[in-house]
Amino acid sequence: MIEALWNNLDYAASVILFCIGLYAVITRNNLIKKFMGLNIMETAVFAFIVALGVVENGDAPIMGDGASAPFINPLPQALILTGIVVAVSTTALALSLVIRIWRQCGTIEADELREAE
Amino acid sequence: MEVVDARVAIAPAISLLCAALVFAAADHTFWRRFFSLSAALAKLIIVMSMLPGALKGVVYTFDLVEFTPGVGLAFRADALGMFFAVVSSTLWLFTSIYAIGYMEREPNRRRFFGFFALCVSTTVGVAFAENLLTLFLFYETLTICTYPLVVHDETPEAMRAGRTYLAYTLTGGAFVLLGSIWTYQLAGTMTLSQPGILTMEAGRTTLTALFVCLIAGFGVKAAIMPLHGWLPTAMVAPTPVSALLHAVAVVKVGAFGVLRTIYNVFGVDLLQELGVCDWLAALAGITIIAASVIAIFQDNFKRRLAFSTISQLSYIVLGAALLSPLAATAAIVHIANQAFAKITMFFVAGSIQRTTGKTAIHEFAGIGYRMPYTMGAFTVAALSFIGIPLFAGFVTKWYLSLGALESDQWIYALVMLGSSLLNAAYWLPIIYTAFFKSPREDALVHEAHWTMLGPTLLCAAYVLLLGMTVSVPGMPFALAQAAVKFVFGM
Amino acid sequence: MKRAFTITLLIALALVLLNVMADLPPHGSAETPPYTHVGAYYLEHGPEETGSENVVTSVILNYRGFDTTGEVTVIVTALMAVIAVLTGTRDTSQEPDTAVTQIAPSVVVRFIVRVLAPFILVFAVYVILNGHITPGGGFQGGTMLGALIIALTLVLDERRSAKLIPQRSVRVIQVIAPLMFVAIGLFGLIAWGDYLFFPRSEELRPIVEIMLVLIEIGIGVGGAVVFARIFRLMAGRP
Amino acid sequence: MTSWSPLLALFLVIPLVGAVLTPVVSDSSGRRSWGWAVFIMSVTSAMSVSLIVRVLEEGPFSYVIGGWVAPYGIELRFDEFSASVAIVCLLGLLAIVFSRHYAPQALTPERIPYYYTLLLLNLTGMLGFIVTGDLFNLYVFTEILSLSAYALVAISGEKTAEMAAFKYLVMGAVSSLSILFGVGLLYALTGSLNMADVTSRLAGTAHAPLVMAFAALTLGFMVKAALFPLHIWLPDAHAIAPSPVSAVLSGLVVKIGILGMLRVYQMAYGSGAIDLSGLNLTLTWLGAISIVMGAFFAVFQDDIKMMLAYSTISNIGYIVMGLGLASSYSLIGASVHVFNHALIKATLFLGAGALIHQTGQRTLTGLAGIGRSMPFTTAAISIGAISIVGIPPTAGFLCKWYIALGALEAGEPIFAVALVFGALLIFIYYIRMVNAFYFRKPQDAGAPAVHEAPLTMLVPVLILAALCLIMGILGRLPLSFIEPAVTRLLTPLGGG
Repeated sequence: MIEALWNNLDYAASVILFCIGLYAVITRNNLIKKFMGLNIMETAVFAFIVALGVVENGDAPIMGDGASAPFINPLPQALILTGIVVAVSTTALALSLVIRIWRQCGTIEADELREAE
Repeated sequence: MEVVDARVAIAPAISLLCAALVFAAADHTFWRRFFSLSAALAKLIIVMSMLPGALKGVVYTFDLVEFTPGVGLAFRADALGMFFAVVSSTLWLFTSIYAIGYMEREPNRRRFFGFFALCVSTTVGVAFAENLLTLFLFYETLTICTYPLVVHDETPEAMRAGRTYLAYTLTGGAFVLLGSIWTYQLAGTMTLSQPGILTMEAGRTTLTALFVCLIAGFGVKAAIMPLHGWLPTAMVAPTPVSALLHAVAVVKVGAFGVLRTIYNVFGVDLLQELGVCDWLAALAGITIIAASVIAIFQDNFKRRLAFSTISQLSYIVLGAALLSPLAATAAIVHIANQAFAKITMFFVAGSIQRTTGKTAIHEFAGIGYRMPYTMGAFTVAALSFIGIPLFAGFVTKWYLSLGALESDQWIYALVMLGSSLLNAAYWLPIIYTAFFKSPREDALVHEAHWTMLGPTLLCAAYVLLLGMTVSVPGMPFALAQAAVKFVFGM
Repeated sequence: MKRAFTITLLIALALVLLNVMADLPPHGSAETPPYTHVGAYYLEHGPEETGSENVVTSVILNYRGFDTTGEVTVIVTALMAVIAVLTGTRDTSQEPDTAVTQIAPSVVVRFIVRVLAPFILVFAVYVILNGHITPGGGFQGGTMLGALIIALTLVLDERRSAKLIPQRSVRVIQVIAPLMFVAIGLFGLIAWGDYLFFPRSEELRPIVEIMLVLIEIGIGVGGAVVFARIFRLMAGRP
Repeated sequence: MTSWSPLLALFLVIPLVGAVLTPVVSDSSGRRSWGWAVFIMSVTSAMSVSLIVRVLEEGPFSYVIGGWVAPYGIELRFDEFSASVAIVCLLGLLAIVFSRHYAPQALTPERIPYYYTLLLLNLTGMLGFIVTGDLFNLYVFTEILSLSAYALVAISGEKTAEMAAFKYLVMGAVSSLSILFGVGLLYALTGSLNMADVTSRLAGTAHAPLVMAFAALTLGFMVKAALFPLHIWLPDAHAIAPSPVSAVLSGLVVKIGILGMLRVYQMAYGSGAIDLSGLNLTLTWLGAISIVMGAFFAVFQDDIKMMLAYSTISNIGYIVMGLGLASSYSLIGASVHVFNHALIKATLFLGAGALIHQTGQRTLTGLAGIGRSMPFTTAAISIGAISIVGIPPTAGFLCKWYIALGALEAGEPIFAVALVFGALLIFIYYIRMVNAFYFRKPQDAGAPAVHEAPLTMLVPVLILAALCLIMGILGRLPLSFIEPAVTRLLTPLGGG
């Protein structure tokens, strides 16, 4: 189990990153820090999916001259291009909500907001 | 002999149509009265037109809508259903006339008469239900339609009574739903056309649990003792509503449901094997005695009527639980006897309240002189409850005692005797105060309005009629015997 | 106490996930299902079927074109959401109090940005146009263009930076990305009977190339305007 | 016309383009954007009708985008379960018609065009989610509908709207992430993203990642469906959103979580590679708790929309319990309840919206005695109330009947009891509502004369109330329609 994990180290790293992000989302009080944690989680999942397509000393999947045989799987990269843009959109909306909350309630600390409610 | 006939579906539909028309008729009173009365007459005619056929054993059926095989809305007028429909449609005619008189100056009568018509359409719907699902449908819609009637006065007290009424009846409805789903799952069908659709292979415990579930569901409306709480509090409603609730619609639907469960869902021989009915009979016996004892101490006239209804209803449940042909005849016939006698008493209560404003019994001193006809009708009904021969009540007591002896449970014959004595204990003092005590104010005769007096006298006459004409072929008694023959497979 | 509870919970989750990761097919080997199944098909038939050497672009625009249509719709949804949340607010405090307007960038920053601007622009356009030959494409070029506009907004004063995004037709340009994608898709439907269809035969290759470049431009320009507008809205300017 | 297969692609593309063009089309007054939104939704509804007719005739069919054969391109698949696009289109159209007078009063004029844009995008996202047969495409459409849903909650600009939207966003984003993680794991195990292809290749893959993939997907969809422990975001979000949005959120967006779970079940049962009995049991228990908990909280709410939001949680409990019991009866009941509950909940929310629009009061005490001045709206709400409890002739009854039957058939009478008595609890708070409308005097007699809601509000509410009754009486139609899909779903398991 350990030697299999050692081989899949990239996946393990993305798991650790995911848990750090989740920790931030749950415990951080400041709204901005909260969805920074969210971004860390998103990056972790994207890293995991991209790592699925990597091949030992593979080359970028561009078929121009000078590219050698084992190419990296293009599909995960295409997926993650979409995933990143989704992450950006969620962050944009979250930021504008935080701006509105700041203008209305004057604070972006989750516990103060809960009392204000 | 099954005959497909639309009249079975038209009977409940008539009052639905009438309810719609009454709601549409808004405030002009003439149209509202016209619609209510014409619908009452039309329904009575339709049901009576089916009576001769039913007496000859013809069963009218009509399938309305089929959700899936075995699950659908369908009507079937067998002997038992026919009996209940005849009783409820005749009484609805009398109650409508009485309600028009009683509700003269009351507010929002439009809502009252609309839901009033809806209630009775659901009662006839229950009477003609072919399967448990249709029965549950009308059982629940009845609860919803009677709620606005109970809270008609919109006083806080009425709202509280409405809330208790809903709490009890809705729990009952939930039990009935659970029971019908379970029956469908065990028996594969829910039809009430067979003398018993369940078999022993489902196992003793499941069957007992199902029996308790269904009886609890219907028992709430049949006001069996532990589940009777809502009935006295619902007395707050205007008198025509209490008459409707306690004589024609709600309580009888509960008792009818108990009869259906025992005769058509389980079947007599399965229940004999299960041995569950002894408990039910014991419970009914206790309810009869306890309710009568409580009634003695009630000073408010309508509350005394309420407790007397609780005890009378348990006659029906007791008759059914004894599982003997004679007791079954008594149970079915008592639906009519109790209905007519109790409704007379409520009409009397309403007339007294409307003309003299008195509700407590101790105020009734010398009322007999001022309202001789009304109190005369009351005396007839009281004697019928006590069980004096030539009155309807005697027929039930007689057959019930015979049934008890037939299934060698003589204790219940004693219960019959005891309840007659108790009935005497709480009816005779009223007659005494009404006729033999001198009236405090002036004694000029001051009868109720004819629209209220008429129905009272008619019902009292009917009580007498039922009592005397037992063996005459055309009377409902023959229907009851036909139903018993079908159920016991004689 | 709450923190300790969450930590134990997360450690448990991590252990479960690590166990799952250990059982996954070995990382980097060429026999894993993703590499032998759909991925291999793309690598093998990609260039000659879709006409673009960059297989990732062929996957994005051709094989899984509908994904990317959904993708550009997500950006546009984000923009619409930001506009809906930030503009037309009821409260009176309308003055944009964000830091952007107060801190004037130092003269060094202003000068360098103005000098670099044209080079960034050229490189961004190059990346957009050559998406199907070299690494890059609509998204990457669009982000660079957006970043350029944001940098210029920071540097230039309000009057001149407003001209960066044409005010009159901004409502059309910001949604050009999904529109262009759908237009090309419908063109494929009308010409060859299938939605988003790119002909595979050799002689029609120039038409395919034009279609790909049009989509790239649409995504690039659309993306840039969306990012710039989101930034300006957050800064409190229309 | 019905067998022209690219219609399935156009079915998604036209509302998408329509949504994106709404701000371009609209002028300052927002009236034109309303007309445009109604036009787009009517066209989409027409297409959905022809698609459903086709699935009725030929059974499930699919369409590959760009002509790439299944696992290599994206395949849109339309089966009986995707017939729920009909309810999405119908309800979307009625919600848009309803907002004609509601939006100008609830929102500032500049936001109206973007309100319609986001509503159309939300509906497009749902249509895409239901129709797509590709896992990653499912994720993309989930994002479109979630993003627009977050913004629609915050659009009213009321004091707590932004905070509720933020909470919804954070939980929604985490759940989308868990869905993406599940999709990634399935891709790692099978190498393909097409659902049918994944199902066929799942057998024999490593057990731990397979269980994790399904767990992640189901967890993600549970949050979207607001099932019991993960429902915290729903009450505030649905209560504070404008009423037509709450109708769409409670009626449709929450159902997306359910349909997602159905897709997961299709893959799990189809491949047979995973034994779901553990998951089923937890889902049934969570469903039962949801029913009781949702109904229990609803009883104590005085704000009418908060009460409706809690009743959504309770009804989702019914559907999930039906799914968890995994017997053919309960699955049929659950999938039909997805359709009927959307109808009923929309009647209630739109009706409540009309009441709030006319009187400005949100609480039951404030709305006392409204039955006299707004008879039609309150009549529609009462019909909705009766059908949500499940009194026989109405739409709600049959589904509860089937789910209870499924519970008994699966040998778990305890759940049938929970279901029946859950319905009882639900009835208590709806009687409180009807009580307040009809049987209480209006609070301040001096209130300005409240007259009936305008036509554009009244007609949708009445249509929906009528549908609640019709679907009850014609109960047979959806049941026999869903039956083949459920038997196909369960056959690998031996008929279920």
